[in-house]
Amino acid sequence: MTTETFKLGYNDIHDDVVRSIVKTGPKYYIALATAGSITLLCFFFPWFYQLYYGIGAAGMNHPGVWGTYLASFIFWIGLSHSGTLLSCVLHLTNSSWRKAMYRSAEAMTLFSLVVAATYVMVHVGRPWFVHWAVPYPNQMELWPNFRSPLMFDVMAIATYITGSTIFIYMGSIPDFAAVRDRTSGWRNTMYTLLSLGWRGTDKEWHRLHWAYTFLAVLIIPLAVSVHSIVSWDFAMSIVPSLHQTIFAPYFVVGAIYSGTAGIVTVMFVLRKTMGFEQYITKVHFDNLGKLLLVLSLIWTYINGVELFTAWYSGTSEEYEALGYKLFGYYAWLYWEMILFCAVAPLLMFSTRFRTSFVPMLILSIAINIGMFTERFLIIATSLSRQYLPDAWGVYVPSLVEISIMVGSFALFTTLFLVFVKIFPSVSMYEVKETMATPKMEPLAPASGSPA
Amino acid sequence: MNVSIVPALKVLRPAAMLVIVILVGLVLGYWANATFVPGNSPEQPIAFSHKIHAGDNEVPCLYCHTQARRSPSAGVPAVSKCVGCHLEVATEKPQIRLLMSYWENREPIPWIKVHDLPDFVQFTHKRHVLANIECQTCHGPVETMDRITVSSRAVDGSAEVGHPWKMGLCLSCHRENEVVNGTDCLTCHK
Amino acid sequence: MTSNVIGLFHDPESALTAAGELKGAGFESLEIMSPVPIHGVEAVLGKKKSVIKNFTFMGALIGGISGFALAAGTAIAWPHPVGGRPIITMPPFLIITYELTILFGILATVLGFIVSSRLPAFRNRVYVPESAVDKFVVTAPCDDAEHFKRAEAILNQAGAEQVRAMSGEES
Amino acid sequence: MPNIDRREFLKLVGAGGVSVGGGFMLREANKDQPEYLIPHVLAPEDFSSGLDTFYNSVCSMCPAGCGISVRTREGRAKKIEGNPAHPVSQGGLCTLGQAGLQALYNPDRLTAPMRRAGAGDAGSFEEITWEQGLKQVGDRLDLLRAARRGNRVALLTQGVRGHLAQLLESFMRQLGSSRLLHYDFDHPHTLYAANQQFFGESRLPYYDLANTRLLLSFGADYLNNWISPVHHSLGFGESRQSRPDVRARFVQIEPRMSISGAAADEWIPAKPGTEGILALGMAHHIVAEGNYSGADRGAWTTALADYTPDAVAEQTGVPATTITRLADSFADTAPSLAIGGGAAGNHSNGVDTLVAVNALNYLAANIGQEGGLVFNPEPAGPASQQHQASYSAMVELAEAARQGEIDVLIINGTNPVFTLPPTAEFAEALAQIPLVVSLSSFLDETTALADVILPSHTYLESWGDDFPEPGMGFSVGAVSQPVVSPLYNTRGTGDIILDLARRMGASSVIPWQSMEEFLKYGWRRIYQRGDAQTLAQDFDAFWTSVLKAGAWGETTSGTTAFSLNPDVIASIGVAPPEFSGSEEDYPFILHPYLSANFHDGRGANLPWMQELPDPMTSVVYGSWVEVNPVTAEQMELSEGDLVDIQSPHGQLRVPVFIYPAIMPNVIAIPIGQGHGEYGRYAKDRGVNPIEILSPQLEPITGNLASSATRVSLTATGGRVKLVKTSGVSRDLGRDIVQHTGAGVEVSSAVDNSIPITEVTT
Amino acid sequence: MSFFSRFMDGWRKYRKPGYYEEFDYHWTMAIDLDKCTGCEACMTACQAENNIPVVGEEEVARGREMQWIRVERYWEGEYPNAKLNFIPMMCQHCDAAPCETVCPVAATYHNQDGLNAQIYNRCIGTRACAVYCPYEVRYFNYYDHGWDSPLEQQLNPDVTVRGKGVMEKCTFCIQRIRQAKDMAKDDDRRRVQDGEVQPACVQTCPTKALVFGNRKDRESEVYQSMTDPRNYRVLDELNTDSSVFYLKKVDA
Repeated sequence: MTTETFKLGYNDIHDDVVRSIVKTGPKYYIALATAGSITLLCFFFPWFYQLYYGIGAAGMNHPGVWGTYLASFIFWIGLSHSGTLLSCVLHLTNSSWRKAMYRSAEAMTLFSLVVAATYVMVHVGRPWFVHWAVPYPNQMELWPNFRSPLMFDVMAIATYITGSTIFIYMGSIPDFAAVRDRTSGWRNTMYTLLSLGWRGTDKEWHRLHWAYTFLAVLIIPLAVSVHSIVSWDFAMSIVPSLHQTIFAPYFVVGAIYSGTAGIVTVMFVLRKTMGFEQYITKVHFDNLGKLLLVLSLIWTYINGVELFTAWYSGTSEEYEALGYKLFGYYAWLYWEMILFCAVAPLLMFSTRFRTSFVPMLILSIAINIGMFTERFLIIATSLSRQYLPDAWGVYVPSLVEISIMVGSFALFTTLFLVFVKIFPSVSMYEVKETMATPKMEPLAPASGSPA
Repeated sequence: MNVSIVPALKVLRPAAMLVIVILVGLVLGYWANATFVPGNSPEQPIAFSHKIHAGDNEVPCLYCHTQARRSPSAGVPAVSKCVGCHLEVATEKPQIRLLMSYWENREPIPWIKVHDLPDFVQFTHKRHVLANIECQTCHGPVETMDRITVSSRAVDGSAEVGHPWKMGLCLSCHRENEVVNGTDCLTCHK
Repeated sequence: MTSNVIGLFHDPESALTAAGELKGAGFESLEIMSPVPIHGVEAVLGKKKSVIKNFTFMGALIGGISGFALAAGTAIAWPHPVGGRPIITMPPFLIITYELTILFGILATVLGFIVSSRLPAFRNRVYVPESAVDKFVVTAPCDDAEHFKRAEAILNQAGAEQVRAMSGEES
Repeated sequence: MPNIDRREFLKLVGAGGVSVGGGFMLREANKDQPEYLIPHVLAPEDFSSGLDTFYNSVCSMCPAGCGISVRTREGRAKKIEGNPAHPVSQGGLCTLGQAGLQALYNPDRLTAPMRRAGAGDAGSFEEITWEQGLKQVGDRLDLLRAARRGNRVALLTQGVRGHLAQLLESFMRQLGSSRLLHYDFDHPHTLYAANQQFFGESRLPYYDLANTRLLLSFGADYLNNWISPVHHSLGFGESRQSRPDVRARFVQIEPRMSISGAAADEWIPAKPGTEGILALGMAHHIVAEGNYSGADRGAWTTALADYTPDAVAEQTGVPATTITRLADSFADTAPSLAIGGGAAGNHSNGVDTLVAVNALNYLAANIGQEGGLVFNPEPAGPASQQHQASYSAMVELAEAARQGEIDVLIINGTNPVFTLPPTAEFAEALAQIPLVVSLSSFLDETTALADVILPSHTYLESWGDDFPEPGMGFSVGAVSQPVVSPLYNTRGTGDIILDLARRMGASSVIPWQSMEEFLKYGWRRIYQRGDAQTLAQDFDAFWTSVLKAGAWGETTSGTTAFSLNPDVIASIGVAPPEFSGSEEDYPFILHPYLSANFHDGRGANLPWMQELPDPMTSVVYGSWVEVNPVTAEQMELSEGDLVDIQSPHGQLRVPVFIYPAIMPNVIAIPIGQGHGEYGRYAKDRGVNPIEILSPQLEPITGNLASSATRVSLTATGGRVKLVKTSGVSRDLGRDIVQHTGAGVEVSSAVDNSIPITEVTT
Repeated sequence: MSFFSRFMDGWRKYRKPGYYEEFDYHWTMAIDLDKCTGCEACMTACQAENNIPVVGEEEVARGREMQWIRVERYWEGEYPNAKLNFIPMMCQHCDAAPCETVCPVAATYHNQDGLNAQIYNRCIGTRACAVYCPYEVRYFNYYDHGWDSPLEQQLNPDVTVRGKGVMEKCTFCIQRIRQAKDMAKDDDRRRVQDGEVQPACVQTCPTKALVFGNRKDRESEVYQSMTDPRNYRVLDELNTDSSVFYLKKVDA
């Protein structure tokens, strides 16, 4: 299904997309205001409170020194893992069904990365010194410790943010140009600059194509490395049930899994709110559904492996950790995760399910809830059952933490809402590519354009 | 119709220039303060002049700051120490009168601390004095100061004003002289 | 300022044929502006070589070297023994190397794109807004009226919907 | 250069200027506020800023009398350590002793003399000057003394020794009052009585743990708070591992495992109060087996006839085989040592029990032996035992007060309102006394009921001395000197007493101006009994040397040969313990024990002690009741369940702690918490088991049989989170605390090859 | 000497595992579990010496107690044969410390004397070291803990008072070690003698169960203890190569 015939011509796309940017209804403003204020109240306010009183505002304690902050960090990194990565893969395999949706997918990547980076600041005890983790010459003649997995994170995520920003921008240059021609005033100025004076000459297309391809080639291994590294934050410790070789693939798969689910959610929302029914269709949901199904199966398998290795090790530590995971204090969360991420997705074996929108939406949300739980459990269960039973304890998130968790979603939404008003959230020229190119019979004069 | 980004740039220029000017200004101001304003140099309760004592009359530092050679802290001389000399010396000067009034009321003189290290730095005068490091290396040309201001002599000998007591200063010196465990963090931070 | 002839076409094929004929007629430095990349442009206007890959490669190479240099150099600058490992610890440093390789590769690619596509445009280049929507535009610089006539003829005959003259600066 | 019009330009210039100023101010704001350097006016000679000064002194946190050495810097006490030169502590020190700093710097200290405000509801006081306070008390004393009615004055103090004790004594003598009482909740009256009875010694012997090879401890928690825990710990360590190829064996016999029980090699639960019977059972076996071959063997045989192992096993619940085994090894190992005390002594048969324990030592010929028990010479300084008040003595005092026979009560340090059961009605008695004077440093329960508070120094601010009881087999003494200048407007107990003595016109007999002076006077006599080379130096040299060393000792020549008074043998026998309350209504026996952190409650106002996990349970900041797992299962109790503990004389509500090593029919509650006053850290925390103790007495000493109360346990359904620091106290086969057989040479150093790098010199 | 050979020398030096140079000290502690009675005197000593804050009941209830050295308790068997074993647990100063590798800012590292250093003012509070430490002896300052006046007068001036957001742990009383070295320097001794420096816990232990000293000094008491047949190291199977040796409890 390389080309998909739309019932409309090139300029209809223009009208739709440009409308989605220029024409702004009250609904949008209400949404933006709500998201923004929730971000302020639930994210920034508690965070400042915590900055003032110390991390103690959160629920971490002696064995459980890591908590939901880090879990959220992984979650958001994970969420970022399908946008750019996916569209790179699909670009190289040049499968065209992605083209309508990949821009917003990449935006999702970008913003979840931003949120994740913010979470680093929320997590550490002294954020005002966090710049020490960045290698820069200073009078103390001190440098970061590059042997630390956390430093890998710093480097990897910095690279990843740069990469995906550039990638999404490169991809949108032609569309900026297109929008530029239809707008005036400050928007025109902005788009003129953003589009760098793009004209769409054969040469420019050619260069863009190659640059884009190389970026894709570079970003795929990057994305894979990023989440492997995040997993090593845990796997390189010697905490029972964290110290496992399976962790890197486990995290990567989990990441793509939750990311893809995230895309489904975003697709649905865009489709409904921006009126992109023609561009985001059953086909996309169907394909995403298949992808999700495969991922969920792999994910389930790896989970099995994890449990098996724990059991097979035969050490008291691993047994305890295993038993605690399955039947301990957090057991209900574990089974909730299994239900949402391993059982529910099996529904997608049926095409009817995959191609119906609302069920897919619900499932995708369920999956991401499950995946968040997974990240939380990885930290909570293993930290509370380590080598010395006398030091065992239980960690329970505090109100501040929960509020910040909620707030981070609002933050993400806010950023996304801003995005859809600046970026053409559907890539026009690539959708055009998927359409039948005009044939050689003379037509009525082209629809006028206010140039 | 033609396309170019230049007009857009023209539109943005005033705003851009404003931003640039402001940023440059902030940096400039901060830098100026750091460079030209000598480090904190408060008005002391008694206008004690190190220039007269250490400079003109060449009183050795350790004569008053006796602690320095056997204790981490150099210590400030007890009032009795000052009085010891000033019962004879320059008794009628107003500042000495002031000193005497403190002495007669048996009140300590509330000197204001000028040279101050962060609490997480454990510096010991003893070792440095015993290693024959000149006081001036860190305290600057005290013998020339009427009122003490924070300053120090950099490794190259040039005097630095402002607040030079940064980790780099200690470190470079420790490196130069190849102090044993000199670059071990625990040497100063405990 | 040079003046150009501009032909708007409804479809890529005719635009390409027009371009081909113009080229045959001795017109230099033709450009085809299109809303989507056209397949087979090379056949008409000749193969283009992209220097971008060289940029990418060099960038990656430099990145790799500087990555390891950063890790190892800073470790030696003030050796802190850590976890009983050597000061220059291979596996972790290679990861740093890997990340910086990619980072520099990406940046270099962008640089390559900027350089080779000669964007951003600081000159007033010839442009037809329709080309961003649904028209395929062929432009060719032509200085005098006589040239223009010939070009116009060729374009119209190739089925141009519209032919105009337009002046723009060299891109 | 792009052309800029004038307004544009001015705007830019303005913005630039403002931001430069902003930057400048930004750094200005970053500069830190100046601190002050306050010099001395006159430099003291023993002071140098930035350098430590150590002062040796004596710990007064418990009656053990350890020597301490206090690190001070810039005139402030920074740390208390054991004084290595002092024979009792030898460098070691317990938690409570080290927390003495927090008694000194406690935020809740009394800072000035106070007087009950107005009509006087407890607790509301107004500040007064020392002159006012001392005058009020002094005048009253003077009056009474003049009127020859000094006996209407009572002085109640914590157990003090040394010259302060002597001072108090002569002070009361001058008053003509016999009512001088030293009261400590945990004073081992029964032990003294038993030794008096068996050995005819009024002093405690020295228990030589360091050299023994087998220790039988009947209920004595010798590592925690029995007599001299730190010294016992030293001995314990010494005899455990510090001697080449000799490792002493420790056996602990008690109903609830104490710290000593945990440290012992064998812990044997015996029914509460039957420890003595058990001892006699062993004695019987020793004699019967012919392991004892003294002249008086016959007398012993007859005396112990009834205590056959089987009969004893019947009564104590300890299997006969265990009894015989212990008896044999006790007789065979030499030197061996049996000690008794703690809960075993706090029963209706306490004295007999401890006599029986002594009998064991006698039969195994441990008396006067190294590694056994060694008699102490007369202490060099005054001791306090003869004034030690038992429970009944306190009740008498209270009674006298209620009869209106007491006009003035001076209380020093001790806190009877907290450490006496309500049945003594001590608080009510205080209300009857016209003038109650407290010399305490803290507003404890008793002080809160006082009329006048003359706050005394903590021991780190005042002069004093101590002669540890028991001695170390030779006489030991130490002077306690002030290590910091007083923080507040307080005075040393001794100085207050001296002042009062002056005011009541006894200055002819008690002429000293200050405690220091009096000490020197007293120590001059000790100096004079010194040997030639001591006397070679003059007294001041001697005095300073004692202060420097922080300890003074004197080797005694020859041990007193011991011969047993025959009719003691005949009188030997331990009656079964009596408990108040019927077994039907009150199925459990309450076992209150001195908490490791708070001793008898005096440590409860120290934040460190509050946050220090209890050694056995790791519970902090509160009380709990220890219940046997099986019992808990039967009653469906789990950790944190609130239960009501009902005794014939009161009720407590306290959370449950499942305690693996306590007898099923015994429940234990630590003493120390449950203060109603005593500062922010102690107030309203936990419960005080003393409140529900029955006034069961040990007839001979009149000592409170504090372990002889029966209680009932009823679940309330309530539940609290027991705050403790331990997670799970079982190592799940993880081999964290590794063991090895008695034959030590099982593992070898080669097994776990230790990386050792030889230093390159 | 050519650049290449110099480079190679440097390379070999910095590729050498563990220390990159040899030093005089390797501070080590030995704990005789057969002597330990669990009296917790060491805990108070540490608290007094190292300005460890009292966090209060609520914080302890939330599992945020601060004890650089803690006494762990492990029950064994059931009544009437129940036994309770104590084991003091503090930073083991592992030579192959997991906590050190993970700190992104090198706030914790291994110093030349075999100490696992924790530099408070460099710490940014990622708390990763606490996760990586299998002994769980690293404690985090969740708040700025205060001292009710005048309790702050007891604070040890030689030890930094840690602020919020900073990790802290046992230092083997580095301030005392420094002091001993200082004294040794005063009378021109190359090395601190055995027994000259004792951490607070060792100094106060009533049963003398704790021994501290320089492992590289063959005569030292600690060397004798650590080569005792009973010696073992907790969680040795993790190859943390810790510097705290325990002597097995003897069953008799």
